[in-house]
Amino acid sequence: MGAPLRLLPGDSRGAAASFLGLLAIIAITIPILNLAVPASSPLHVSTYATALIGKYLCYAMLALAVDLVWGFCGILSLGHAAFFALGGYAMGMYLMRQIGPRGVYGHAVLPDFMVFLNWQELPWFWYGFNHFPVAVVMMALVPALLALVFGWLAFRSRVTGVYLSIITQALSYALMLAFFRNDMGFGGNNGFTDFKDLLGYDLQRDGTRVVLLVCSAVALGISYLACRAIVASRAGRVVRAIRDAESRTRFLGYRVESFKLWIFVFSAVIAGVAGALYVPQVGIINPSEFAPINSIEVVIWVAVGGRGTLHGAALGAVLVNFTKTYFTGALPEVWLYALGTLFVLVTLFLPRGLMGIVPLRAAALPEPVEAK
Amino acid sequence: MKLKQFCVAAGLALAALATPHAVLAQATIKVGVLHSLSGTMAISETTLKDTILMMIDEQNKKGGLLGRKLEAVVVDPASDWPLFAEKARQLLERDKVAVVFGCWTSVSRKSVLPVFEKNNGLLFYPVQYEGEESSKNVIYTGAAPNQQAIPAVDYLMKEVGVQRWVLEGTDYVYPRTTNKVLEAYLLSKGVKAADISINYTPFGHADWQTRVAAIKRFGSAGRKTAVVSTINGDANVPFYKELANQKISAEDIPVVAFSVGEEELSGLDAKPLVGHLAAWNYFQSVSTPANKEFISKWKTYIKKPNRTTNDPMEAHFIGFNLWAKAVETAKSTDVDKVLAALPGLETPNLTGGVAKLLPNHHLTKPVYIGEVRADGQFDVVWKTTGTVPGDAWSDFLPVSRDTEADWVTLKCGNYNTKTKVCSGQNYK
Amino acid sequence: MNTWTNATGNGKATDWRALREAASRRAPPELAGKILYVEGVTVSFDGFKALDHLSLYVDPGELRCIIGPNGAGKTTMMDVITGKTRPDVGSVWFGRSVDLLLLDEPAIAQVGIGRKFQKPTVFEQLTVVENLELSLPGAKTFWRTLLARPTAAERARIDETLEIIGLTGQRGLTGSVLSHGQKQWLEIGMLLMQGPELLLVDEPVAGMTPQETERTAELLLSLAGKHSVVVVEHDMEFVRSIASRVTVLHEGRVLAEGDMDQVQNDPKVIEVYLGA
Amino acid sequence: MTARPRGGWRRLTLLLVAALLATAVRAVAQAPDEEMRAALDGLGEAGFADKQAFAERLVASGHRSVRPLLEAWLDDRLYARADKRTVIVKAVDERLATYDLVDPLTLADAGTGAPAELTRIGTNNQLRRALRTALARFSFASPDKSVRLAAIRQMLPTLDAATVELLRHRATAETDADVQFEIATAIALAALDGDDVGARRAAVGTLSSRLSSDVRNRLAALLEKSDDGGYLEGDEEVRAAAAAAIAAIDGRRRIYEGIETLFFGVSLGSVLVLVAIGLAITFGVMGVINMAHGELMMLGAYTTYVVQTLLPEHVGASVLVAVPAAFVVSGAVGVVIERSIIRFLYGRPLETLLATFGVSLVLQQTVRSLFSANNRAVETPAWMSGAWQINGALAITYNRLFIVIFTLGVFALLLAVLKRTRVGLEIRAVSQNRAMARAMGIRSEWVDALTFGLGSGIAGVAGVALSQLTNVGPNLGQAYIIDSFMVVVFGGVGNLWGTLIGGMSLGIVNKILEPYAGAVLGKILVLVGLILFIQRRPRGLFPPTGRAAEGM
Repeated sequence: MGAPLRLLPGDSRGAAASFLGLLAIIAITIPILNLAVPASSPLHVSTYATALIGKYLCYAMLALAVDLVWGFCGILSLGHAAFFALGGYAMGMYLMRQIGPRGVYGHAVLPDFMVFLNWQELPWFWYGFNHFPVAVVMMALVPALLALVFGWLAFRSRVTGVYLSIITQALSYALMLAFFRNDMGFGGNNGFTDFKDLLGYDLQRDGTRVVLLVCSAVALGISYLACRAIVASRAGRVVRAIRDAESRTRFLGYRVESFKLWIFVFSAVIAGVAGALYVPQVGIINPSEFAPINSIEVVIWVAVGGRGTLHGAALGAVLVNFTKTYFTGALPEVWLYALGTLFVLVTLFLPRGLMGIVPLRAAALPEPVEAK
Repeated sequence: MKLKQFCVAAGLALAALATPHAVLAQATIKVGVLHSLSGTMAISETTLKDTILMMIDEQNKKGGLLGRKLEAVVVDPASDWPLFAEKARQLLERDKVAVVFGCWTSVSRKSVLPVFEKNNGLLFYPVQYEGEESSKNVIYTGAAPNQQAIPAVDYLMKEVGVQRWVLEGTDYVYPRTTNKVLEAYLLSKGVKAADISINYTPFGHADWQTRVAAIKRFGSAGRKTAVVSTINGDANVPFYKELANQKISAEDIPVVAFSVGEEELSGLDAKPLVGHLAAWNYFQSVSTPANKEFISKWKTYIKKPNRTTNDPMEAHFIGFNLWAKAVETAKSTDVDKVLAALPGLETPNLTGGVAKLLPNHHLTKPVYIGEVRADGQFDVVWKTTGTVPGDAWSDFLPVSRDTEADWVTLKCGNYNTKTKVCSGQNYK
Repeated sequence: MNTWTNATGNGKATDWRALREAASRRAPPELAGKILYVEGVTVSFDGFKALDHLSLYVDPGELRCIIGPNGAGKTTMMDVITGKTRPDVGSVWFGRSVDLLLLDEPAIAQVGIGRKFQKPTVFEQLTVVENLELSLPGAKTFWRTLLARPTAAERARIDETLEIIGLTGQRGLTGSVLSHGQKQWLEIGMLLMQGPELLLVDEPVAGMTPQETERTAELLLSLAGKHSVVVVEHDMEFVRSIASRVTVLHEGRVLAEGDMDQVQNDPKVIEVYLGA
Repeated sequence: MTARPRGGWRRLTLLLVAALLATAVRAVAQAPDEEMRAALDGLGEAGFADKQAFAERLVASGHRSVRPLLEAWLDDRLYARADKRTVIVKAVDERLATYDLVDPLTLADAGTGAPAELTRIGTNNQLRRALRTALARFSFASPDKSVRLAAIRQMLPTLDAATVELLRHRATAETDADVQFEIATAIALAALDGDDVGARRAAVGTLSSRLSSDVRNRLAALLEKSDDGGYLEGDEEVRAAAAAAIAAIDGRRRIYEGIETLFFGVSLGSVLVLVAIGLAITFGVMGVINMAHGELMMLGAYTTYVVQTLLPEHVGASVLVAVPAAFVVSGAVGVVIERSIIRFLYGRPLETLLATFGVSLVLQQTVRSLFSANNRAVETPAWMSGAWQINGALAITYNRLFIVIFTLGVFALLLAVLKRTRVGLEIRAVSQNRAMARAMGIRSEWVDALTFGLGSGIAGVAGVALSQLTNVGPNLGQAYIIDSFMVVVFGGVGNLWGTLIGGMSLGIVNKILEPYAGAVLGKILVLVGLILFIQRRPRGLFPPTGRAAEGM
């Protein structure tokens, strides 16, 4: 009986099943309500709503990634937006190459902004992005490599706590400045827009949007399961041990930095994939995605949802963003008051986030242990 | 289990998104207002939101349009570019607005462009921009580079005798394009490459000491030097403050800006800046009856006697009037019909003359050069004799020299006159 | 139980096997027979010498107590042995073949040195069983722990340890809800799971009730022989009850060494303790 | 070649100087007033070219009211009445119902006029420059040394024989060494145009000790070739001396440029220190990840604006008043935040991030609601504007200089409060060991509120300084929050000296890199450097030491 000894309260089987069930419902009903139900019906889900939900799912994935490193490993990353944006840029580069001669200037190979800046040929780092498989690999590989190099440097030197948070922020900020430069070859401030199609499917078509939504839901589900599997494994317990007592873990013979590194890299990959799915759904990627404030917002989604519970993080992301969407439309003049107050209230009255409402039965009471 | 409550909450949320907005739409004509009310761009865009609300108010007092009242749908895209696209989708798909007035930055316009083209919406874009675009669904009521930058440089070259040029900009598309156009133009006028210095700084650049010192050095070579500034937004105030402190007066090295107007000047102490220049199609100080009336209406509407007016506000004024006229001509708010009625329509400018909508969806505009006064207003020191037609595709750039936009006869936003092919963003 | 092979056989041993071999060639000859050899170690923080040419030798199977006033350098000495602090000069050897100064904390833990902290440190968000599970010797790399499942032998060992530390009834509780004494015990249990050759135990009975203290003494005594144990403690009664040999530290140096009676009658020790 | 005013001006100056010199000897030859008046009364409708022509004629006439007339024009006090008569307005003040008028030629009172009936006779840059240069000649004999100096410097780029004659005349009477130095420069520059080779050599010798770019440009012109291939300067020795002089000037200018860059760095560093120092208290000492820090600075900047609005007549004093006012306003807001939110979150530092981020959104929107989304104009007091011209190559701007001094002052004061006062002692005690401090009778709650208030108040004070440098708008805080966290962390959390040295070194490195790498790359390099530095020293420049550090 090699079952995991115990899970954190929020990650019980029931919670996981409900979460995945909810995802499945979204992935099945939204397409039907959008495509099959006529627009006149009250049950019809507009493409606008479909795109919104798709975006929320990508944010939920990003929140999951942040929760994995912060909630479980205690690494407060204020730079995860960078991985998200890099994944997005990889997808953006593919989509730009897909435009081909349909650009404003009609150049067969070069994207418009390069034609415009008098670039004569494609820079080397754009090679291969016209092939979807290459782009897919890059969506995961680029964030992973950055996380690997950065994490290796930081964890090896035992940079911890706020110092780590601030240098992740510095990383994201430096990348933002770099991508803002027009000379970098990523379109500067305008970034990439006006995408035409993905794998030959018109991005503006409702069907494509629905497929993207389903892909996002599936990716979120897989990420959730993967994160849950990691958290439930012995490695996951080591990771939580690191969060609670880092040097104790070290004295038990675990190479703390290598655990942190792999978790960080894995989390970066999830963030990258989330970014890649996000870009075709919102239709633009530009350097402001790297803005440090974005990373802070992700941390806030996780905190609102409930740090240290995977589905809590995901639901937090959806909830905060839904609130934001609603307020910016309904109360455009005062929505910052509402959102700001919400953050304060959640912190004061729900210290464990919205998931803290769940009674902490598992933590408070002895539980029969299966390992007999 | 609390999760159930979540499912319920999520379900409610979905329902809220899915339910079509109150189907009272027949009673009113909805006008979308897509300007950032928070974030970095709120500083410029909030005024434009108020301008449109004022215009709608006025129109409703006159009985609305086609016998229906106008209703503003205001959203806040919060200076967040993906959010612009999302809000545009909301306005077009959910709120079913007849027209949208909005955007300031080029990137926000680029972000919403596919949404407008897909949903066949209508956007009035009121800000001077870099050109190189003409969409079927966008009416560009701000200046193209040939309606602002080129006349300004002409003025400096001919009237002021400037021989050396610093093109100082924020690193994004508008300055890059404008400077490219200007560089090509200056070189064509016989200015040596060594006498042109181009430099870019990041957004929100706050410490200008080094750059201003460099400009001072560049300008101390003994020949008349001017700075053509395409510095954006927040970076302007520290730039001008540093200019004043390093004692670069307009009499020595004048700075001509394309993004600094009355509203920007109201946010800083203008006294040390007296004499620096701006090129616009409108100045509050231009004294015409129409302008006086507009200014007094604005001050009454906004309830602040010291609020200024500016060029993008006039662009919205023109844009709104053009749209209203087109709706009345077409007797419908249907976008296709309005778009068909729009080209060729004329409406008076606030500063005199008429704005005519060209087939390329740009306007004819007068160009004014103003010098900053101590009170934050501008003295017009030069203006074009007539109006200048907006050019969507610059004639000074090799990539777009042969491109033309014409939505009346060619029905194309970028038609290559050499290859006789219509390609690009509206390619089907 | 030969924990040496246990600790190294499964783990990522190749890294330091070469090191160990290289080290054994350079090992000082007088190491013969010592399990821990600390010679001439000096550690200074901002000019303050926490350890000043400290030397200490521990025999296999010995139970050694270290006492000394606050600031004597006890914890710093532990830090040096477990790789947390690097000395300015001096050498630290484990057995004949391991130069501890070449290894970092996880490696030192894996060669067979376990440490209990002064403040009881268990994983508060993990259950008692999980705490013990993580202390199992064996694969400690990320990828191997990712797939690791407790074997029957390991589960048996967990149960056995639970029995020893008297926490069988609390096996499913999270660390955070244990009492202070229970945490101390759990931490000792974690040390036992590691199966180290050398245990460094920092103030094991602080905050314990007299009964708990007594049981701790019994436990530590039972360990001696199989393991070498170095105990740092303030509680003189406790020290007297377990120690055969006592080392007194003062200002980073060894002030006296011997059995409890010798030490207690040493005038230097009396001066330090009473004079201070 | 040095730029020359257009021919008209040159001739005109000659005439003017002749006239001026003549006044010293005999009675003025009055120009016919009627002709002048006709031209003057046409000004209201004249274009800039006509206005310039009129100014030239006016100056050439040597009319006795030239000076007051030109001064009034430059001051924007020249108006055209409804009857097209040109008049001088004594004082322009929007609050006056009527303006007192003066006749521009006779300088006699010309009654009053309602502002609405008067049209200002505008100027543009070229005209103002011409007027200023014309007026400079009247200033050579000013009793005020700085006016004389400014006048000569104004003339330097546009010297001509007549002016030089005037200066020679002046040189004999001049007593001030600085003014004499500039006169010598002017005379030497003029000598370069002369036919006397010896005088030219001597002039180059004199000029080689100067630093100004005008001199350097004129010397460089000696080495240029004319269109027919020959040197503009015929004498080889003069050319060689000029080349050597240029090299000497360039060498010295480079040194001053280095000093200037260093000063830029120190001044940027001061701004960084100033914005970080409040955070060094709230974050460094108390461990609150205070995302509202930037907004507290913003409140300080808005306080400056409000104080200025309340004291419109006293711009100079208003900034001084604003410092304590901003401290009180931001400090009070800080205390409110601490009492209502932060105190429930001690020991949960990461959650303070969430709550204070919420607070920052609310504060931003509050000022947007109160003051609108637009920037507010904060005036720079006279004593803070302009630059301290140390020599021809180096000038240090006053506002930056004051901010450097201000930063050091705030830092010293804060250090004194923490190290020398009872409150400071209690703050340090609570931050190091709360339980122990409480046991010793310190009311830790009170101290917490005070500490947070102190940090917030200092943020407010920083806002006053920022209002002199940048936008006073709702986004002010956002622009500085990242920088301030970086500085605190780079210096070492909890160490005030670390903040000072960290901020200064980031500023200096940034400014040294900027000329080579550009502003963007320079900043990126600094950030990457910071990341790598933290790898080397994971706890910043001045890491906390001892057992206390373990808990961080």
